[in-house]
Amino acid sequence: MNLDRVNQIINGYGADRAVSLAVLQDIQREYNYLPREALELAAGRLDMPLGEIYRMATFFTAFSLQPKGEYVCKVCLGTACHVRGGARILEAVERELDIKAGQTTSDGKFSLEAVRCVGACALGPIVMVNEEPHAYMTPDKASKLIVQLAAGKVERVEAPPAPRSARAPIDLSSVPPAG
Amino acid sequence: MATLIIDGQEVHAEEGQTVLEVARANGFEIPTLCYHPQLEPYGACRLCIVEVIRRGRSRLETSCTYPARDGLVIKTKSPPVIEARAVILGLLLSRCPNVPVIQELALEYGITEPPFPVEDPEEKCILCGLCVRTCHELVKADVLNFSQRGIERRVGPPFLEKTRQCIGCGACTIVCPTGAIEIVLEQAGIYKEKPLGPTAAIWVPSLQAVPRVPVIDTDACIRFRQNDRTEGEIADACGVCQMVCEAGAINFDQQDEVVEVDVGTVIVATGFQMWDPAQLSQYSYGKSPNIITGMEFEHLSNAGGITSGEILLADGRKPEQVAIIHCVGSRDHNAHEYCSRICCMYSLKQAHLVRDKTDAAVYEFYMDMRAFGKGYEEFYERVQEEGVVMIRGRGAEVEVLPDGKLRVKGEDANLGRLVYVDVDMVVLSTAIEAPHDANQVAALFGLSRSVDGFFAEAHPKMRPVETNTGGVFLAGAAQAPKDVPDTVAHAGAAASMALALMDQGEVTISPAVAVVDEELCSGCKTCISLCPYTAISFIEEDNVARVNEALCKGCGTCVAACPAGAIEALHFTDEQIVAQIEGVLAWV
Amino acid sequence: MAERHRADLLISCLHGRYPELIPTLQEEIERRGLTGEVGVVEAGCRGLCAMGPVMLIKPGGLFYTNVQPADVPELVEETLIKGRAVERLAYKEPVTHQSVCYYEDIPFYSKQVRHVMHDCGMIDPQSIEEYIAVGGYQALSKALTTMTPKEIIEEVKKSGLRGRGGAGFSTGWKWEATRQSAGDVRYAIANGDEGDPGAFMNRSLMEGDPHAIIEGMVIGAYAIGNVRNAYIYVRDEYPLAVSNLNIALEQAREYGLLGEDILGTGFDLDIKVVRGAGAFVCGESSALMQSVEGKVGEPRPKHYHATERGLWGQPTALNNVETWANIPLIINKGAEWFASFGTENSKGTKTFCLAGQIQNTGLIEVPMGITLREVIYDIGGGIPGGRELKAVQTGGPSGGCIPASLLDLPVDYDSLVEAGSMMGSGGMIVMDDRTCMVDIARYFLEFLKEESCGKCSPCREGIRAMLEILTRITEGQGKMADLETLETLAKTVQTASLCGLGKSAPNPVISTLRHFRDEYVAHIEDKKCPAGVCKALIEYYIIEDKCLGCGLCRRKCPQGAISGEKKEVHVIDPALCIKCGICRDVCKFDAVGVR
Amino acid sequence: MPRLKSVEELQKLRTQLQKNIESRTETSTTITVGMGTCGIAAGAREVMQAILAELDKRDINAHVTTVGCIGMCHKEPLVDIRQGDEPRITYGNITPAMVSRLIEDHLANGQVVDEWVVGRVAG
Repeated sequence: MNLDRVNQIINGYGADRAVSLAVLQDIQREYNYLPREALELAAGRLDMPLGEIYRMATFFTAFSLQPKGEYVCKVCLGTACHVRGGARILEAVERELDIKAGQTTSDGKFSLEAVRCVGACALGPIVMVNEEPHAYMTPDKASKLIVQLAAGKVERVEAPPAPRSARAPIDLSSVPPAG
Repeated sequence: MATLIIDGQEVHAEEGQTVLEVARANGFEIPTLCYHPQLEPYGACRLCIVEVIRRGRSRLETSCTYPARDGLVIKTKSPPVIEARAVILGLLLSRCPNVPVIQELALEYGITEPPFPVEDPEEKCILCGLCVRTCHELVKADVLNFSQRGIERRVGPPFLEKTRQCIGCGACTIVCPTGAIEIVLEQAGIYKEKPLGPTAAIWVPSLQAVPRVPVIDTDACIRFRQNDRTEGEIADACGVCQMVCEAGAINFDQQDEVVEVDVGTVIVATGFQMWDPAQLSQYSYGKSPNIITGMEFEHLSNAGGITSGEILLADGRKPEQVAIIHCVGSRDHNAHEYCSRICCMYSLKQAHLVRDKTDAAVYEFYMDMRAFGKGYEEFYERVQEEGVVMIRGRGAEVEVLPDGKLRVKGEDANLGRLVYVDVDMVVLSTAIEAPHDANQVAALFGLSRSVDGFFAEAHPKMRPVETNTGGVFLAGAAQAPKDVPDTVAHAGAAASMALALMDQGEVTISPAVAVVDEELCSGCKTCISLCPYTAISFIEEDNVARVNEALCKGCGTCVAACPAGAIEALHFTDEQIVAQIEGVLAWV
Repeated sequence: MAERHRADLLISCLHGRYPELIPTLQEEIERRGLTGEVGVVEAGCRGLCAMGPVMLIKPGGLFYTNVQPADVPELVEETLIKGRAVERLAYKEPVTHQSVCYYEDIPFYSKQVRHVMHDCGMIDPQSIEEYIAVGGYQALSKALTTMTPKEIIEEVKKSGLRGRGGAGFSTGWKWEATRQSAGDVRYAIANGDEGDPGAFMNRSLMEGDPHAIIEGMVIGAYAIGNVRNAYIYVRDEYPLAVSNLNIALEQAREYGLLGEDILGTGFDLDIKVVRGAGAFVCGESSALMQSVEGKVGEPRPKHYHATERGLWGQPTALNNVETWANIPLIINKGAEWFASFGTENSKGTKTFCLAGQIQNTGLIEVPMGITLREVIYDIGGGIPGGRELKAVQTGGPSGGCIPASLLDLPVDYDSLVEAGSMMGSGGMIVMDDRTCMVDIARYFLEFLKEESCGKCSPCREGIRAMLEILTRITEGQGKMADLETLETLAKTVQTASLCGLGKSAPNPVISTLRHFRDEYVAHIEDKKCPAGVCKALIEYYIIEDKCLGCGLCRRKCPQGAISGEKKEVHVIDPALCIKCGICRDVCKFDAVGVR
Repeated sequence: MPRLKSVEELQKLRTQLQKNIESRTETSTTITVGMGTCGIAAGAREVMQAILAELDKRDINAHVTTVGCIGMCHKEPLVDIRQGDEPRITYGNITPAMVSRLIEDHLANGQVVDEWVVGRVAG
């Protein structure tokens, strides 16, 4: 495993344990998980006990010690999504992928995560696939999305656009604009 | 100094004390699980909560972390406190239903059954963090740590795997309140080589010594081992002994040092060492933890020892048969030919102790019973009356049987037959021998050693405490194996000889000493290396050898050896001897 | 550098969707020769998240919702060239379905008082020039040159500003306490670790107006004294907030508004962004500070306030990002102006996130003391589908549920606490009659079970025990005695836990037990879930006279539990049904019921 | 990028920058240019650009908006100026060359250019 990037990341911050969290975040971003060798290297460079690094790596949910699948599906279970049926979406995706939240499919294609609020409550229930939001989910739509992803094509599943019936523009010249 | 009221009683607190410390110092009982006086307060188990009333507001706070501020009113047993503790104990009992400490505490608060569903009845860890904090704060090994969070929180080494970072100090197992940590030794640990050896890095080598001084084994001490790991830098690890020693007697910086003292006389009392029975493989020493030496038996039966004086087998059972083998390494052409003199009597004493403390049968394999001291013969008879089986004949071999029993074989010389007995424990009455560094001591003081390796006295009958070096005396087993009364007598004699010498204020020496004729001396230094009394030194500026008359015994070695014929023995010059001869022959 | 536009298009609420929208717009503008006349600005949050992307056209104030790339040619032609509104893109009043063309006429906005969020959505957050142009850093120059630190603290105290992060501690007093703590080194921290599910006010603020936070922090650092370094702690889940803040900090440094000798006054301060990594507990002050120090975010006993011993043991002023963003307003417009909004003990305005079963999901800013009714019906547009409001959950997992009967409750710190909830950072989840309150309590405890750091036993074990009981109740296995056990457990977890997370963890249980005990009883005694949520207690069935036998549900059922001939009434086999609810979702005739 | 060394420099910078976002700030002056097909055909686009340039040159704070056909197609390009509560003044047949005087007289000096006025509408 090539750990040059880890060294570069640490060099960018300076070898101080106060930056450990940022270093781990960047490693996670770089490799999509925290390789054990990278953690061991970081512990040495930052002069931290390996146990402390391991503790951080397992404490924060942003980190994973296992490689993630090609598609990381995050089903939002924030409060807003929950009251709109987020749990049912998760169940549907679990059923479709035949894995539980927190697992990766055996072919390495999908990782499923249940997350708490991605901050886009208005679009709930929401499923994020590799940082791309899929809004207004229903269990049926979620299943479809997975099938599409597995087949390699992604169609946006979106809210119906505003009705296009009222096409007649209003002439504003009769109504002078305010402000 | 702060004044606060605990359960209606006014108490005083020092600066920096916590409520818990003040309460405990004043005899108030507060339960804790995650607190340890040598560690930073952590506030995790929450059992030590008390009601704190400050500025009229009452709250529940953990006493282990709450500073003892002036004017606080503390209630350690008010209903909200009791209720909260009971709920917490109920929760902890549900986590760890089979941990005695939790069971007992819960029972105190009236909880007998886990009130909530139990996930894993074998769970023992309550996540108090004592082990983690000990490993970090005291040991500085930083091996144990938490991982995960919430209910998934765990304690363990990195990646929850075996790690070479663990120094196996075992501090975590000691602080763990619930017995959740076990140390598995994969290789023989420091103390696994010998049974009944020390169990900690600080131990008392001679249990009955006065004063009873402990030593730190730097090979085992966490602090010294961490020093090694940090390549000689002082690791600020552990140091608990220093913190708890009220006398302030522990100093880690202490180094071995050479002390120079000017003295008039020297008494050499370097004692003996026990002979290692592993040198004779037929005794199987080291192959079973229940084959022990007489010295180890002493540690075992001592009230201050690891079993508090109980005589137990390695697995904690009481022995049912014990064999004691005399003359292990003594009177033996393969080891020491001499008689160690003390073994017969200590073996009898140990036989007596076994009979006294257990119901075990005792078999003594002896060659001759040398009960020569005052009252010794009577003791021998008494031990025989106590039912100890005496087998005359050397115990020849000890065999470890597959079931752990020990088979002792030997010849009963009285019956003229080979015999064996199966026992649980074998005590080897090992020889005593001169210390391993006796030759260095001998060279230092110009002492001779007898064939057995002990220091030679000036005359076996007439001068038993003196040596051939003036002002140097022998005391105790340094001279030859001795039991306690003989040692005391010998040492008394040495002391009085030394005192007598010093009391005179001056030393009478024989007039027959060697002198160097400096005109003739060529400075070859031959005499210097030959002088057994280090009485000749070389004077650089004059390039000649010179004799210290106070040290010279007039032995004449140098006179005979001097190639230049520059040394003469005073009053024994060739001319004088020739004159004497001529005078004698004048009769003829 | 001046570039006068006759019109600016302010686009917000993209949420990562339609990344091609802005390039398409720019292309079209160029094609029509409007470059230089018309500006396109990707601005911060405008609040109406559900209708995003939204576009505000200045001057004039035309407001379009749900703008998609396909709408661009028409929009440019009609509005930018011919000056006419495209009505189909206008905001639709949820109840009357009337189109509202102008931003200021939309009830969602007209009832709001946008102070902190005023520039959010009006300026490009990545441009310090725009911030300065709208009056940014005026408060800073006023504070640094005309006010003493003491005067600033007095002004903040007088304004009555209380912490916007939850507990509502007086900001002025906090600063004063920090200033009075002995220390050559002090710190200031902005808490942007918005962990409450269903809350995104801080994200919007950090993304949309990062300079306001920075300006507030510089003023605060000056007032507190001996602050050389300050930190903004941001959730790593908000990458745009992190990058906008970093851009803003870099720009402020370049302009000399940060760093050494700020504006030539000799005052030095640097601010760094520290990213969190997904731990709700890091919103707790002592855990947050541990995390800034590069350790695992685990709370410590707080017998010394952070103002005394905070970051690295030094006096530290830790405020929510929204609190900091209020400071420039107070300095610019004065404490009296600020205090003229709000109630006796809760001054100023507060941002909230309206989410859940509500028409206008989004971010709002209202004066303290506004009633829940105004928020939900006037601003939020009421409950979709004309359903009935059941409760409003405020304060995130640490808060509680306020029942519909308390709809006229004024929203301020003290009234919310009295009603068994709390202000929190400003999440407001609206729940209708299809929300099961036992399930909501269970939901929050499940969240907290995962988020508890696990250090102290009452929180770690107590939450698990409460969750087990609640799960049992939702599965129909509850006993009436469980309610008492829940109350006892809740009380101990509340009083005996180490940090704020544990101390407030039982709030969802306590408040639902207090206001919705009948629902618990229904689950336990009648084995019924009145809201039709708890799977073990419900059953899906086909309403015979509505079913036309289209067969859609039969095809969609993942279990094959639905059978029926074409054009005949279908039947659900309860033995096979896993209650996923797909049949009910897909049925176009509302023929699937729950009982 | 300029490093601000004093409060005065900040104020100066702000004044400069305010123009960039003029369309977003409140103002009492609105200039409306008729941009129906007729208007554009008659040269309204050029008139509007001239207005923008002139406002910029004179540093005048005013909004410029467009509307569709105002209805007097023969008088295009039409320019409408409204200041606060003053009556709305409509000028007709404006060419880019006329813009400079229009702005100077009407906005800078407050003098309505009577000979170009085609209509006045109160408030």
